[in-house]
Amino acid sequence: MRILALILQRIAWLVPTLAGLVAVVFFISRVIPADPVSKLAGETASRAQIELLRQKLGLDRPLLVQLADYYRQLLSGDLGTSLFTTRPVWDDLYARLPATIELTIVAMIIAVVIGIPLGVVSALYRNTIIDHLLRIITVAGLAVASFWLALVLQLYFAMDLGWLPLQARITGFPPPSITGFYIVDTLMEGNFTRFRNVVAHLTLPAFTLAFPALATVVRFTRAGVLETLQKNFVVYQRAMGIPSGLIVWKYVLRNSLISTVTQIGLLFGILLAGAVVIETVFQWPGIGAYAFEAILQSDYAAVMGFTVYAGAVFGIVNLVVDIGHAILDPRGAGA
Amino acid sequence: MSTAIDVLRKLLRDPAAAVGLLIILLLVLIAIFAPLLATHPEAIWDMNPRQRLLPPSDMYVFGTDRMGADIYSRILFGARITMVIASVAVGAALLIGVPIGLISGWTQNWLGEVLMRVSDIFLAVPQIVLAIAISQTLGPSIENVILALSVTYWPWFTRLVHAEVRSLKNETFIEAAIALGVPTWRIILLHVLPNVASPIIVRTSIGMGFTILTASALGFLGLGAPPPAPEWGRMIAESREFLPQAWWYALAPGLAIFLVVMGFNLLGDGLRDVLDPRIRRAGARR
Amino acid sequence: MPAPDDNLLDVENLRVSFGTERGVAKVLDGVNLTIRRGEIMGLVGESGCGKTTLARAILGILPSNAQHEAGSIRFGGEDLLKMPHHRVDDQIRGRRITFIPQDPFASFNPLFRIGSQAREVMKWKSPRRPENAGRGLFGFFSRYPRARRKADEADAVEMMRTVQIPRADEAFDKLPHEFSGGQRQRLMIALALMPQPDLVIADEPTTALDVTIQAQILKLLKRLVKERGVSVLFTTHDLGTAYEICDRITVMYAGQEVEMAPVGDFFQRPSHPYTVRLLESLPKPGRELREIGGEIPGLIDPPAGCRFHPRCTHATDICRMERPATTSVSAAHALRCYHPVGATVLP
Amino acid sequence: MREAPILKADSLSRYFPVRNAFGIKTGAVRALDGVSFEVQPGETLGIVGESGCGKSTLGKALAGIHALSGGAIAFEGEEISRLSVRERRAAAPRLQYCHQDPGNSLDPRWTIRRSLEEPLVVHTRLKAAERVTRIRDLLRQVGLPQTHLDLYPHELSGGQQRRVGLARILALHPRLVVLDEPTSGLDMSVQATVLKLFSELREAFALTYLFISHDLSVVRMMCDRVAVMYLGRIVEIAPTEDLFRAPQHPYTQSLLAAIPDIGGRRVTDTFALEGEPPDPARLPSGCRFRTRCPRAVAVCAETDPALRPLLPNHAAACLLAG
Repeated sequence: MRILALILQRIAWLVPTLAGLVAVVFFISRVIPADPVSKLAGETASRAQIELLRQKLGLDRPLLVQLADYYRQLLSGDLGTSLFTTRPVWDDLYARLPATIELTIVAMIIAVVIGIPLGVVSALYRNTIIDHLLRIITVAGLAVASFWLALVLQLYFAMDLGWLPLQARITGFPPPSITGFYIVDTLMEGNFTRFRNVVAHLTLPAFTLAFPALATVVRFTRAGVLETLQKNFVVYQRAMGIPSGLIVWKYVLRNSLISTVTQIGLLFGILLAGAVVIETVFQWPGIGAYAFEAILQSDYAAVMGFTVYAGAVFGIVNLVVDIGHAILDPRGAGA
Repeated sequence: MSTAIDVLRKLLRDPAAAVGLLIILLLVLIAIFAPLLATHPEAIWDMNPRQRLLPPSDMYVFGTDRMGADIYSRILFGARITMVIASVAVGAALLIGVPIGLISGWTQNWLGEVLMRVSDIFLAVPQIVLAIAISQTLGPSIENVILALSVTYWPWFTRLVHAEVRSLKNETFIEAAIALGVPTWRIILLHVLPNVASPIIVRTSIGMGFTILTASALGFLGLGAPPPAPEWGRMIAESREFLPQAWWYALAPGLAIFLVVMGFNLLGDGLRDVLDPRIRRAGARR
Repeated sequence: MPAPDDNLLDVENLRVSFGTERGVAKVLDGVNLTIRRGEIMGLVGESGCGKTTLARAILGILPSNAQHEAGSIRFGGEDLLKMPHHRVDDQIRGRRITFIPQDPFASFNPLFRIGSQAREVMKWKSPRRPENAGRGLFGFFSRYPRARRKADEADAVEMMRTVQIPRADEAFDKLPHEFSGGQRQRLMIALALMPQPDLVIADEPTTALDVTIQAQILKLLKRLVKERGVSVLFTTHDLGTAYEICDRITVMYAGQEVEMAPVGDFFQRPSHPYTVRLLESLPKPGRELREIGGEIPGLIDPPAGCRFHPRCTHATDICRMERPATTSVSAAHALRCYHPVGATVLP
Repeated sequence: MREAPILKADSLSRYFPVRNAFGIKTGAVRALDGVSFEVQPGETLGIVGESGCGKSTLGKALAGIHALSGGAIAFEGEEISRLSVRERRAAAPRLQYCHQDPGNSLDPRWTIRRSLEEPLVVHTRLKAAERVTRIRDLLRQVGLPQTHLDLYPHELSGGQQRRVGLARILALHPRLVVLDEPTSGLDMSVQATVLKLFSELREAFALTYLFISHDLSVVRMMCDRVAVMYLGRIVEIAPTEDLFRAPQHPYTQSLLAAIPDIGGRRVTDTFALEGEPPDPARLPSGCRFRTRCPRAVAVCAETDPALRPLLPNHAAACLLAG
């Protein structure tokens, strides 16, 4: 009941937020540039060609009408046609979605599975060597440019040592498309050679992508655990002689995770942002690389489609986070 | 009350924060005196095909790039671009974000609600996605990068200030000022603003680092300053086709970004420890 | 092994200090305290007097910046400070010495149901638990045999009925915030009594409650511990509460115990100047309020000798140099003062 | 002959809506529900009750920190509850509100001098030199040395901060001061000091106090009249001596019976009140106290008793009293 109300509330906010997002990008792109059409048409286009294109794109009409048109288009599930691939943007995004999701989820798992225990350890051993070491690592994780880290790792592990493949998702033919996630598909197919190949290809991009998120998880978990350790219920359980390992890893951790979980939305933002550049570096055929291509080609519809799509994904992730939060914290939002 | 000197003294006691401060000071000095410090100041714009892709040497400390320019000198000049982009973008974000946050945090009516919803729209996608969309439609230039970054960063300040003001409003001393009949503008400007200054300062420092990272990513994607400009992100992008042979090409700009961002993050962390009002207020009560 | 005398707990010359940013705070300065079997000992003092630190020292849960400098805490004849940690963890804390916290609102973990928090206590501390049961890795993977769990749970429900929790059998499935403050403190009392301890340490258990609820809780606690013959160390800053529930009272000031007397004697013949002034500062109709004057000293650089001397009208040079030894006003009434008020001191 | 009251509260109420998970209003918590009383110039009126009874909401509503849902407040004959924020400010100098710990009412980033000057800058046309003279006088009256003027709050002890906070409230020479739980959380010896200071200031500044507290022994010591609140209502109001000698409402009787009486019979032996206050969002029908009342009869569930005079100056809201 409470969770249902929460979902409805979030969805009710998601729609106007997305509409606002579209409007923002729309106006910035149509109002600020001197003449988007001549840019689109290219430098060699004649005046008549430009006018023709303008009419064809409907750009000669009032801005609000254009915006309303765009909304109508979006509502019917049409993100426009990519100028570059000449296919509907939606189809392009849909085809590339599994690659990005696979990469992002693996990165997220790495960040959470390694980050949370490290954060707890860092808090428990506050101001010791371990804590200082982890602090250096997390500060570095948040300071390093992910595309540069990607290049350095490629240079060392792929080019120099030759341990891992340089780029792409797989060598040779992809597995039969069942879910679109290669890890799952190769396992379902039972082809372990191909599975190992897929995992090897995933390793570098996933770790690169996970690194800043990992740093964030460690920091939030550390802060959360430190705060929870001060709480009276910890004093109480200690006073009642409950084993301290249990107090920390069962009771304290759950309380600190509540604040960490609310940050997972933020993490996802970090990952999605990272995906744009990291997919480019690793030639990963996901939507991040697609967005980059679109930028290079001045593919307006594709960039716009990617933005709307990113907003929607981000909104859904935050919805999932809220539900997770509601499950972890049974008291409800008001308490 | 901690004066600026007091804060500085406490910062220097924390080795990590001191390192951060030192890095930032160096960066500022480098940005100002780039022409004097560069070994080949003239060579950053010109093409010298004969000196293309030379490894580091006494002459070219960090090697040369595909145009034959001295990477070391380009890094120094790149510091200028980085500093200008980050400080103007964050400064503009401050000017937009803080007043909106103050108003929306204080007034709990429809105006505050609308302002928060607008800032939510900007937070609905990761900053870089929106910045990509904006700078792509505007075309690559330093001005457009600054515009894209400030337009996408101000909501972070708004959200921070909004939350701080909301909690400050429940503080006894603010309630007391209301009960005392102090005019609202006086309360906001003289009581609220100084008391939210600390988190704003911390956020500014961390925001500088974050903005530099985003700006360099835009540069890497080809959306930053146009080609001859020695923008660090773009330098890394250029290096890709010459890897692994010209390994030095990407090394220096990457390290430069890393050091500068780390400087701001360390300083921000240190400032948080020194300025955090919660710690201070708890201390004041004893 | 049983104690030779009827003292269950014997704290002797306990010195504890805390390392802080500004220096070392001498929080307990040679404190003595005895608790007999079956009695309620009140530990009275103002904030910062060290009563909570003393309570936590007995429980062995001082914060990491605390340092034991001297003294002993003998419980049932054995010094807890010298006992191996695992034995204190397993057999003493939460088992023979249990705890009722000050703030029932914050002392339950808000995310876990009452049942799982109660089960945790019983799994480790119920009297049915064999002494040599292991604790597994970090306390995880430790067996809780089904038969024992069922029996423990039945006991727990029974105990919740005893403390008058409405619909006790449903309480297990509820979250802490579904109970009022008074009910939560009843639950805390139930949890503290379930392991069948010898000593309960109640740290200001009624301070956070309203007067009518406080009266109910004090009544309940007193009845239950007297029925079961459990000893209680009851810390409070409120003399009225101490009068209600305690058999004997020890007064602390700035980390030193200053006077100890049976409750009747304590209120009729207070002898330490601090105790006297404290009683005079209680609002009472028809009497002018008398302040003590001055402020409680800091513990980083406390006054030498008797720490009350800067505020004491009777203070002389000796008070400023050396802390008085324990003397007796009567057989049961002990005092640490060179200049007791209105009483002749027995040697 | 009674003077005109300095403060007249007429059926004050403040409701908080209760919403379900979908944000739909399902009821209301009546934090204040038709509270009326008068305060005579120069007297101290005590408001007592347990947590959740609405006494704090009442104090903040009088101070203009919280808005009212209904009712009227007349201060010195002037209606102030419906004034705009700006107009309300004109009354502020004469009606002041004192937080639980007035020391916390100081901006941590302002010097004592600046904090004390603020009310004078806002409400008076005094020149800088005159303001300084006034501030120095104030400091003397609350017993603090002049050297403290340029310190920050955290450089003072808790007791000194409290005195500065009081000086700030008194800077405008108010006529009525609302004291909200001024002794809550204090140690006994500190409490004695604080109460003494309040008494001295009352004489020195000819103040009228509205003294909100949960501590009946303190109220007995400080107040001329006492109003007892339960779940948003005043259930009994009477001169202090009458109330403590012959309480009429069963709730007041229980409240008095719960106070430990050192040297007397032990409350743990005598106390009879069972149960806890009901959920304020789901009040019982009729009398709000009937679910706990030892004397409740059938009619108590039907009729909601109004506050009615039983003796001269003594009123209680109980059908069975008198």
